[in-house]
Amino acid sequence: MTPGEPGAIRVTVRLFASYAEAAGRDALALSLAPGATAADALAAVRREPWAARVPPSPAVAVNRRYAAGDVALADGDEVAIIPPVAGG
Amino acid sequence: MTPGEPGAIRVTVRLFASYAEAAGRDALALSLAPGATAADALAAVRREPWAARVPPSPAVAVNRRYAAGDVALADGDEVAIIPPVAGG
Amino acid sequence: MWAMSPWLTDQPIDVGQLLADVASAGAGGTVAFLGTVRRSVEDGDVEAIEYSAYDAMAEDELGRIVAEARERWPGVRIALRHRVGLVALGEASVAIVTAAPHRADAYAASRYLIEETKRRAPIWKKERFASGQARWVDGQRGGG
Amino acid sequence: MWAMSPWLTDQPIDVGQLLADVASAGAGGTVAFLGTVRRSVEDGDVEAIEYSAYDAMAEDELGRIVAEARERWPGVRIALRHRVGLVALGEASVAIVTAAPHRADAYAASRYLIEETKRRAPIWKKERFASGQARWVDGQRGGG
Repeated sequence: MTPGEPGAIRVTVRLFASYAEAAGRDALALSLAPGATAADALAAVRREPWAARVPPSPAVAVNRRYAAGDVALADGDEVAIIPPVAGG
Repeated sequence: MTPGEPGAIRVTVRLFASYAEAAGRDALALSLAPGATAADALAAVRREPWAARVPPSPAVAVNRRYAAGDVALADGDEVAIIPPVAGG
Repeated sequence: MWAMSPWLTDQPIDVGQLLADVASAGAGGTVAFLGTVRRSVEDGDVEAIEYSAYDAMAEDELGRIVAEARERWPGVRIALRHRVGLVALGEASVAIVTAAPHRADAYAASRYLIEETKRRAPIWKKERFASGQARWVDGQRGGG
Repeated sequence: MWAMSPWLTDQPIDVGQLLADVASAGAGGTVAFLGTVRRSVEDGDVEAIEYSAYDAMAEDELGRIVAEARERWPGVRIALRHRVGLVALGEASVAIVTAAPHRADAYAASRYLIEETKRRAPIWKKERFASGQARWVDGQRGGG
Protein backbone atom coordinates (compact mmCIF):
# COMPACT_ATOMS: atom_id res chain seq x y z
CA MET A 1 0.00 0.00 0.00
CA THR A 2 1.38 3.41 -0.88
CA PRO A 3 0.69 6.80 0.67
CA GLY A 4 -2.59 8.20 -0.44
CA GLU A 5 -4.18 4.86 -1.31
CA PRO A 6 -7.83 4.73 -0.18
CA GLY A 7 -8.20 3.29 3.31
CA ALA A 8 -4.53 3.60 4.17
CA ILE A 9 -3.65 4.84 7.66
CA ARG A 10 -0.81 7.25 8.03
CA VAL A 11 1.34 7.18 11.11
CA THR A 12 4.48 8.98 12.15
CA VAL A 13 7.29 6.87 13.53
CA ARG A 14 9.60 8.84 15.78
CA LEU A 15 13.23 7.89 16.19
CA PHE A 16 15.49 8.85 19.09
CA ALA A 17 19.06 8.73 20.30
CA SER A 18 21.22 6.17 18.48
CA TYR A 19 18.38 5.23 16.12
CA ALA A 20 17.84 8.81 15.01
CA GLU A 21 21.58 9.24 14.64
CA ALA A 22 21.90 6.09 12.54
CA ALA A 23 18.87 6.97 10.43
CA GLY A 24 20.00 10.54 9.94
CA ARG A 25 16.53 11.77 10.80
CA ASP A 26 14.14 11.73 13.73
CA ALA A 27 10.89 10.64 12.12
CA LEU A 28 9.48 8.50 9.33
CA ALA A 29 6.06 8.80 7.72
CA LEU A 30 4.45 5.43 7.07
CA SER A 31 1.33 4.50 5.19
CA LEU A 32 -0.10 1.21 6.39
CA ALA A 33 -3.04 -0.99 5.52
CA PRO A 34 -6.21 -0.61 7.58
CA GLY A 35 -5.99 -2.72 10.71
CA ALA A 36 -2.23 -2.41 10.85
CA THR A 37 -0.67 -2.90 14.28
CA ALA A 38 2.35 -1.58 16.12
CA ALA A 39 4.18 -4.71 14.99
CA ASP A 40 3.39 -3.86 11.36
CA ALA A 41 4.87 -0.41 11.83
CA LEU A 42 7.95 -1.98 13.36
CA ALA A 43 8.25 -4.39 10.42
CA ALA A 44 8.12 -1.46 8.01
CA VAL A 45 10.85 0.31 9.96
CA ARG A 46 13.01 -2.81 9.78
CA ARG A 47 13.22 -2.39 6.01
CA GLU A 48 15.29 0.74 6.59
CA PRO A 49 18.99 0.15 5.96
CA TRP A 50 20.04 1.45 9.39
CA ALA A 51 17.56 -0.76 11.26
CA ALA A 52 19.93 -3.71 11.71
CA ARG A 53 20.76 -2.14 15.07
CA VAL A 54 17.17 -2.47 16.29
CA PRO A 55 17.00 -5.52 18.59
CA PRO A 56 14.61 -8.46 17.92
CA SER A 57 11.98 -7.18 20.32
CA PRO A 58 12.37 -3.47 20.95
CA ALA A 59 10.08 -1.44 23.17
CA VAL A 60 7.46 0.36 21.11
CA ALA A 61 5.25 3.24 22.13
CA VAL A 62 1.99 4.36 20.57
CA ASN A 63 0.84 7.88 21.38
CA ARG A 64 3.44 8.33 24.11
CA ARG A 65 2.68 5.11 25.97
CA TYR A 66 4.40 1.71 25.85
CA ALA A 67 2.31 -0.63 23.70
CA ALA A 68 2.25 -4.32 22.83
CA GLY A 69 2.85 -5.35 19.22
CA ASP A 70 -0.79 -6.27 18.62
CA VAL A 71 -2.14 -2.81 19.38
CA ALA A 72 -4.11 -1.57 16.36
CA LEU A 73 -3.04 1.75 14.90
CA ALA A 74 -5.31 4.57 13.80
CA ASP A 75 -4.70 7.29 11.28
CA GLY A 76 -2.50 10.02 12.77
CA ASP A 77 -1.02 7.87 15.52
CA GLU A 78 2.48 8.60 16.77
CA VAL A 79 4.58 5.45 16.98
CA ALA A 80 8.05 5.34 18.50
CA ILE A 81 10.72 2.68 18.48
CA ILE A 82 12.30 3.16 21.90
CA PRO A 83 16.05 2.48 22.10
CA PRO A 84 17.22 0.83 25.34
CA VAL A 85 16.64 3.47 28.01
CA ALA A 86 19.43 4.87 30.18
CA GLY A 87 17.87 7.57 32.31
CA GLY A 88 18.23 8.04 36.02
CA MET B 1 29.06 -0.86 102.70
CA THR B 2 29.60 2.85 103.08
CA PRO B 3 31.80 5.26 101.16
CA GLY B 4 35.43 4.99 102.18
CA GLU B 5 35.17 1.43 103.50
CA PRO B 6 38.27 -0.59 102.50
CA GLY B 7 37.80 -2.43 99.21
CA ALA B 8 34.69 -0.47 98.23
CA ILE B 9 34.40 0.63 94.63
CA ARG B 10 33.07 4.06 93.91
CA VAL B 11 31.05 4.68 90.82
CA THR B 12 29.16 7.65 89.47
CA VAL B 13 25.62 7.05 88.27
CA ARG B 14 24.50 9.60 85.71
CA LEU B 15 20.83 10.52 85.32
CA PHE B 16 19.23 12.08 82.26
CA ALA B 17 16.02 13.58 80.96
CA SER B 18 12.94 12.65 83.02
CA TYR B 19 15.05 10.73 85.56
CA ALA B 20 17.31 13.71 86.23
CA GLU B 21 14.27 15.94 86.43
CA ALA B 22 12.53 13.62 88.91
CA ALA B 23 15.67 13.18 90.99
CA GLY B 24 16.46 16.87 91.00
CA ARG B 25 20.07 16.13 90.09
CA ASP B 26 22.01 14.57 87.27
CA ALA B 27 24.37 12.24 89.12
CA LEU B 28 24.66 10.02 92.18
CA ALA B 29 27.85 8.81 93.82
CA LEU B 30 27.64 5.17 94.92
CA SER B 31 29.98 3.07 96.97
CA LEU B 32 29.58 -0.64 96.24
CA ALA B 33 31.09 -3.86 97.45
CA PRO B 34 33.98 -5.32 95.43
CA GLY B 35 32.66 -7.44 92.60
CA ALA B 36 29.51 -5.34 92.31
CA THR B 37 27.77 -5.40 88.95
CA ALA B 38 25.73 -3.01 86.87
CA ALA B 39 22.64 -4.70 88.33
CA ASP B 40 23.87 -3.90 91.84
CA ALA B 41 24.25 -0.25 90.92
CA LEU B 42 20.72 -0.28 89.51
CA ALA B 43 19.42 -1.87 92.71
CA ALA B 44 21.04 0.90 94.75
CA VAL B 45 19.44 3.54 92.51
CA ARG B 46 16.06 1.91 93.02
CA ARG B 47 16.22 2.85 96.70
CA GLU B 48 15.92 6.49 95.68
CA PRO B 49 12.42 7.89 96.26
CA TRP B 50 12.00 9.09 92.65
CA ALA B 51 13.01 5.75 91.16
CA ALA B 52 9.50 4.29 91.01
CA ARG B 53 9.40 5.63 87.47
CA VAL B 54 12.33 3.45 86.40
CA PRO B 55 10.93 0.44 84.50
CA PRO B 56 11.62 -3.15 85.61
CA SER B 57 14.43 -3.64 83.13
CA PRO B 58 15.87 -0.32 82.03
CA ALA B 59 18.78 0.05 79.65
CA VAL B 60 22.01 0.60 81.54
CA ALA B 61 25.31 1.88 80.24
CA VAL B 62 28.75 1.44 81.73
CA ASN B 63 31.45 3.82 80.54
CA ARG B 64 29.29 5.14 77.70
CA ARG B 65 28.33 1.78 76.29
CA TYR B 66 25.18 -0.33 76.79
CA ALA B 67 25.94 -3.10 79.25
CA ALA B 68 24.24 -6.24 80.55
CA GLY B 69 23.35 -6.43 84.24
CA ASP B 70 26.09 -8.91 85.03
CA VAL B 71 28.92 -6.65 83.89
CA ALA B 72 31.37 -6.20 86.81
CA LEU B 73 32.10 -2.63 87.82
CA ALA B 74 35.48 -1.15 88.63
CA ASP B 75 36.39 1.81 90.78
CA GLY B 76 35.75 5.04 88.91
CA ASP B 77 33.28 3.59 86.40
CA GLU B 78 30.55 5.79 84.98
CA VAL B 79 27.17 4.07 85.09
CA ALA B 80 24.02 5.50 83.50
CA ILE B 81 20.39 4.50 83.78
CA ILE B 82 19.12 5.28 80.27
CA PRO B 83 15.51 6.48 80.07
CA PRO B 84 13.58 5.23 77.03
CA VAL B 85 15.28 6.91 74.09
CA ALA B 86 13.46 9.20 71.66
CA GLY B 87 16.07 10.50 69.26
CA GLY B 88 15.88 10.63 65.51
CA MET C 1 9.29 25.46 27.99
CA TRP C 2 11.30 23.65 30.66
CA ALA C 3 10.28 25.98 33.41
CA MET C 4 6.71 24.85 32.79
CA SER C 5 7.58 21.17 32.69
CA PRO C 6 6.80 19.23 35.83
CA TRP C 7 9.49 16.57 35.55
CA LEU C 8 12.18 17.45 33.00
CA THR C 9 14.59 20.34 33.27
CA ASP C 10 17.63 21.56 31.39
CA GLN C 11 18.90 23.44 34.44
CA PRO C 12 20.88 22.17 37.46
CA ILE C 13 18.52 20.66 40.00
CA ASP C 14 17.96 22.72 43.14
CA VAL C 15 17.53 20.07 45.83
CA GLY C 16 16.77 22.68 48.46
CA GLN C 17 13.82 23.83 46.38
CA LEU C 18 12.53 20.26 46.02
CA LEU C 19 12.80 19.78 49.79
CA ALA C 20 10.82 22.98 50.28
CA ASP C 21 8.23 21.79 47.74
CA VAL C 22 7.40 18.68 49.76
CA ALA C 23 7.71 20.20 53.23
CA SER C 24 4.56 20.02 55.34
CA ALA C 25 3.65 20.08 59.00
CA GLY C 26 2.75 16.39 58.80
CA ALA C 27 6.02 15.10 57.36
CA GLY C 28 8.11 13.13 59.83
CA GLY C 29 10.53 11.56 57.37
CA THR C 30 11.89 12.97 54.14
CA VAL C 31 14.10 11.04 51.73
CA ALA C 32 16.02 12.69 48.91
CA PHE C 33 17.63 10.53 46.23
CA LEU C 34 20.20 12.01 43.89
CA GLY C 35 21.55 10.13 40.90
CA THR C 36 24.92 11.51 39.99
CA VAL C 37 26.99 11.25 36.85
CA ARG C 38 29.72 8.93 38.02
CA ARG C 39 33.23 8.63 36.70
CA SER C 40 34.36 5.02 36.43
CA VAL C 41 37.63 3.56 35.25
CA GLU C 42 36.35 2.54 31.84
CA ASP C 43 34.95 5.98 31.20
CA GLY C 44 38.37 7.47 30.56
CA ASP C 45 38.22 11.21 30.14
CA VAL C 46 34.46 11.70 30.14
CA GLU C 47 33.75 15.41 30.44
CA ALA C 48 29.99 15.43 30.55
CA ILE C 49 26.91 13.38 29.85
CA GLU C 50 24.30 14.54 27.42
CA TYR C 51 20.80 13.38 28.27
CA SER C 52 18.11 13.37 25.63
CA ALA C 53 14.51 12.31 25.95
CA TYR C 54 11.35 11.65 24.05
CA ASP C 55 10.16 14.72 25.87
CA ALA C 56 6.40 14.40 25.60
CA MET C 57 6.38 10.70 26.46
CA ALA C 58 8.93 11.11 29.26
CA GLU C 59 6.69 13.74 30.84
CA ASP C 60 3.70 11.42 30.53
CA GLU C 61 5.52 8.34 31.78
CA LEU C 62 7.09 10.14 34.75
CA GLY C 63 3.65 11.53 35.55
CA ARG C 64 2.23 8.00 35.50
CA ILE C 65 5.03 6.73 37.75
CA VAL C 66 4.43 9.53 40.26
CA ALA C 67 0.67 8.87 40.18
CA GLU C 68 1.30 5.17 40.87
CA ALA C 69 3.48 6.04 43.88
CA ARG C 70 0.85 8.44 45.19
CA GLU C 71 -1.74 5.70 44.92
CA ARG C 72 0.41 3.11 46.68
CA TRP C 73 1.54 5.48 49.45
CA PRO C 74 -1.34 7.93 49.83
CA GLY C 75 0.27 10.18 52.44
CA VAL C 76 3.48 10.74 50.52
CA ARG C 77 4.45 14.08 48.98
CA ILE C 78 6.67 13.81 45.90
CA ALA C 79 9.03 16.03 43.94
CA LEU C 80 10.95 14.62 40.96
CA ARG C 81 13.25 16.21 38.38
CA HIS C 82 15.27 14.65 35.58
CA ARG C 83 17.87 16.57 33.64
CA VAL C 84 18.02 16.76 29.86
CA GLY C 85 20.90 18.31 27.95
CA LEU C 86 24.51 18.46 29.12
CA VAL C 87 25.16 17.39 32.71
CA ALA C 88 28.65 17.87 34.15
CA LEU C 89 30.38 15.14 36.15
CA GLY C 90 29.30 15.35 39.77
CA GLU C 91 25.99 17.03 38.99
CA ALA C 92 22.73 15.25 39.70
CA SER C 93 20.99 13.87 36.63
CA VAL C 94 17.90 12.96 38.64
CA ALA C 95 16.52 13.98 42.02
CA ILE C 96 13.56 12.48 43.83
CA VAL C 97 12.28 13.79 47.16
CA THR C 98 9.57 12.05 49.13
CA ALA C 99 8.08 13.15 52.43
CA ALA C 100 5.67 11.15 54.55
CA PRO C 101 4.35 11.02 58.09
CA HIS C 102 6.26 7.74 58.54
CA ARG C 103 9.75 7.27 57.18
CA ALA C 104 9.16 3.72 55.90
CA ASP C 105 6.75 5.13 53.32
CA ALA C 106 9.17 7.86 52.29
CA TYR C 107 11.90 5.27 51.69
CA ALA C 108 9.62 2.83 49.85
CA ALA C 109 8.16 5.48 47.57
CA SER C 110 11.63 6.86 46.85
CA ARG C 111 12.92 3.47 45.81
CA TYR C 112 9.87 2.79 43.65
CA LEU C 113 10.19 6.12 41.89
CA ILE C 114 13.86 5.76 40.97
CA GLU C 115 13.57 2.12 39.90
CA GLU C 116 10.55 2.81 37.69
CA THR C 117 12.13 5.96 36.28
CA LYS C 118 15.24 4.05 35.25
CA ARG C 119 13.18 1.22 33.83
CA ARG C 120 10.55 3.19 31.96
CA ALA C 121 11.43 6.82 31.25
CA PRO C 122 12.35 7.21 27.55
CA ILE C 123 15.63 8.95 28.26
CA TRP C 124 19.05 8.27 26.79
CA LYS C 125 22.56 9.38 27.53
CA LYS C 126 25.69 9.98 25.56
CA GLU C 127 29.13 10.28 27.08
CA ARG C 128 31.16 13.19 25.78
CA PHE C 129 34.93 12.81 26.00
CA ALA C 130 37.60 15.49 26.28
CA SER C 131 38.87 14.27 22.90
CA GLY C 132 35.67 15.44 21.27
CA GLN C 133 34.39 11.90 20.75
CA ALA C 134 31.05 10.74 22.05
CA ARG C 135 29.39 7.40 22.78
CA TRP C 136 25.83 6.32 23.52
CA VAL C 137 25.62 4.54 26.85
CA ASP C 138 24.07 1.07 26.78
CA GLY C 139 20.68 0.90 28.41
CA GLN C 140 17.95 -1.58 29.17
CA ARG C 141 14.81 -2.35 27.23
CA GLY C 142 12.21 0.23 28.17
CA GLY C 143 9.14 -1.29 29.69
CA GLY C 144 5.65 -0.14 30.51
CA MET D 1 32.39 22.35 71.58
CA TRP D 2 29.68 21.43 69.10
CA ALA D 3 31.62 22.59 66.09
CA MET D 4 34.20 19.95 66.96
CA SER D 5 31.65 17.21 67.49
CA PRO D 6 31.27 14.76 64.65
CA TRP D 7 27.64 13.81 65.18
CA LEU D 8 25.80 16.20 67.50
CA THR D 9 25.11 19.83 66.79
CA ASP D 10 23.12 22.61 68.43
CA GLN D 11 22.82 24.49 65.13
CA PRO D 12 20.39 23.97 62.21
CA ILE D 13 21.62 21.20 59.96
CA ASP D 14 23.01 22.32 56.60
CA VAL D 15 22.00 19.47 54.29
CA GLY D 16 23.86 21.03 51.37
CA GLN D 17 27.05 20.83 53.40
CA LEU D 18 26.44 17.17 54.24
CA LEU D 19 25.84 16.41 50.55
CA ALA D 20 29.13 18.15 49.74
CA ASP D 21 30.88 16.18 52.49
CA VAL D 22 30.02 12.84 50.91
CA ALA D 23 30.39 13.86 47.26
CA SER D 24 32.98 11.92 45.30
CA ALA D 25 33.69 11.06 41.69
CA GLY D 26 32.69 7.46 42.38
CA ALA D 27 29.25 8.12 43.85
CA GLY D 28 26.38 7.12 41.60
CA GLY D 29 23.58 7.27 44.15
CA THR D 30 23.17 9.55 47.13
CA VAL D 31 20.38 9.27 49.69
CA ALA D 32 19.60 11.97 52.23
CA PHE D 33 17.23 11.24 55.10
CA LEU D 34 15.78 14.05 57.15
CA GLY D 35 13.80 13.46 60.31
CA THR D 36 11.56 16.41 60.93
CA VAL D 37 9.75 17.57 64.01
CA ARG D 38 6.19 16.75 63.06
CA ARG D 39 3.03 18.37 64.26
CA SER D 40 0.28 15.85 64.96
CA VAL D 41 -3.23 16.34 66.24
CA GLU D 42 -2.47 15.25 69.79
CA ASP D 43 0.47 17.63 70.01
CA GLY D 44 -1.77 20.63 70.37
CA ASP D 45 0.16 23.86 70.33
CA VAL D 46 3.68 22.45 70.38
CA GLU D 47 6.11 25.26 69.63
CA ALA D 48 9.39 23.42 69.63
CA ILE D 49 11.09 20.25 70.67
CA GLU D 50 14.03 20.27 73.01
CA TYR D 51 16.47 17.46 72.43
CA SER D 52 18.91 16.48 75.12
CA ALA D 53 21.52 13.76 75.05
CA TYR D 54 24.01 11.87 77.12
CA ASP D 55 26.48 13.73 74.98
CA ALA D 56 29.61 11.65 75.40
CA MET D 57 27.80 8.34 75.01
CA ALA D 58 25.68 9.60 72.10
CA GLU D 59 28.85 10.58 70.28
CA ASP D 60 30.36 7.17 70.97
CA GLU D 61 27.22 5.24 70.07
CA LEU D 62 26.63 7.18 66.84
CA GLY D 63 30.28 6.60 65.98
CA ARG D 64 29.80 2.88 66.53
CA ILE D 65 26.66 2.85 64.37
CA VAL D 66 28.47 4.66 61.54
CA ALA D 67 31.42 2.29 61.83
CA GLU D 68 29.06 -0.68 61.57
CA ALA D 69 27.48 0.75 58.42
CA ARG D 70 30.90 1.37 56.89
CA GLU D 71 31.85 -2.22 57.60
CA ARG D 72 28.64 -3.63 56.11
CA TRP D 73 28.71 -1.38 53.03
CA PRO D 74 32.40 -0.71 52.45
CA GLY D 75 32.01 1.70 49.52
CA VAL D 76 29.54 3.98 51.26
CA ARG D 77 30.39 7.53 52.35
CA ILE D 78 28.41 8.77 55.36
CA ALA D 79 27.51 12.08 56.95
CA LEU D 80 25.24 12.17 60.02
CA ARG D 81 24.10 14.97 62.30
CA HIS D 82 21.66 14.96 65.21
CA ARG D 83 20.39 18.14 66.81
CA VAL D 84 20.50 18.85 70.51
CA GLY D 85 18.79 21.81 72.13
CA LEU D 86 15.69 23.55 70.84
CA VAL D 87 14.47 22.52 67.39
CA ALA D 88 11.61 24.46 65.81
CA LEU D 89 8.71 22.69 64.11
CA GLY D 90 9.63 21.91 60.53
CA GLU D 91 13.36 21.83 61.19
CA ALA D 92 15.31 18.61 60.80
CA SER D 93 16.26 16.95 64.08
CA VAL D 94 18.45 14.41 62.31
CA ALA D 95 20.03 14.20 58.87
CA ILE D 96 21.82 11.23 57.36
CA VAL D 97 23.46 11.34 53.95
CA THR D 98 24.92 8.25 52.28
CA ALA D 99 26.65 8.06 48.93
CA ALA D 100 27.71 4.90 47.16
CA PRO D 101 28.67 3.70 43.70
CA HIS D 102 25.40 1.73 43.60
CA ARG D 103 22.18 3.20 44.89
CA ALA D 104 20.99 0.01 46.63
CA ASP D 105 23.87 0.37 49.08
CA ALA D 106 23.12 4.04 49.68
CA TYR D 107 19.49 3.20 50.51
CA ALA D 108 20.36 0.21 52.71
CA ALA D 109 23.00 2.09 54.69
CA SER D 110 20.66 5.06 55.12
CA ARG D 111 17.92 2.89 56.54
CA TYR D 112 20.32 1.07 58.86
CA LEU D 113 21.72 4.34 60.18
CA ILE D 114 18.37 5.92 61.02
CA GLU D 115 16.89 2.76 62.54
CA GLU D 116 19.92 2.17 64.75
CA THR D 117 20.14 5.84 65.68
CA LYS D 118 16.53 5.82 66.86
CA ARG D 119 16.99 2.55 68.68
CA ARG D 120 20.32 3.20 70.38
CA ALA D 121 21.34 6.85 70.59
CA PRO D 122 20.84 8.10 74.18
CA ILE D 123 18.82 11.13 73.15
CA TRP D 124 15.55 12.39 74.60
CA LYS D 125 13.02 14.94 73.61
CA LYS D 126 10.67 17.24 75.39
CA GLU D 127 7.76 18.99 73.75
CA ARG D 128 7.44 22.67 74.61
CA PHE D 129 3.96 24.16 74.34
CA ALA D 130 2.94 27.73 73.65
CA SER D 131 1.36 27.72 77.11
CA GLY D 132 4.79 27.35 78.68
CA GLN D 133 4.17 23.75 79.68
CA ALA D 134 6.47 20.96 78.64
CA ARG D 135 6.25 17.17 78.37
CA TRP D 136 8.81 14.40 77.89
CA VAL D 137 8.01 12.34 74.80
CA ASP D 138 7.69 8.60 75.36
CA GLY D 139 10.49 6.59 73.87
CA GLN D 140 11.64 3.03 73.49
CA ARG D 141 14.09 1.05 75.62
CA GLY D 142 17.58 1.92 74.43
CA GLY D 143 19.47 -1.08 73.23
CA GLY D 144 23.04 -1.88 72.35
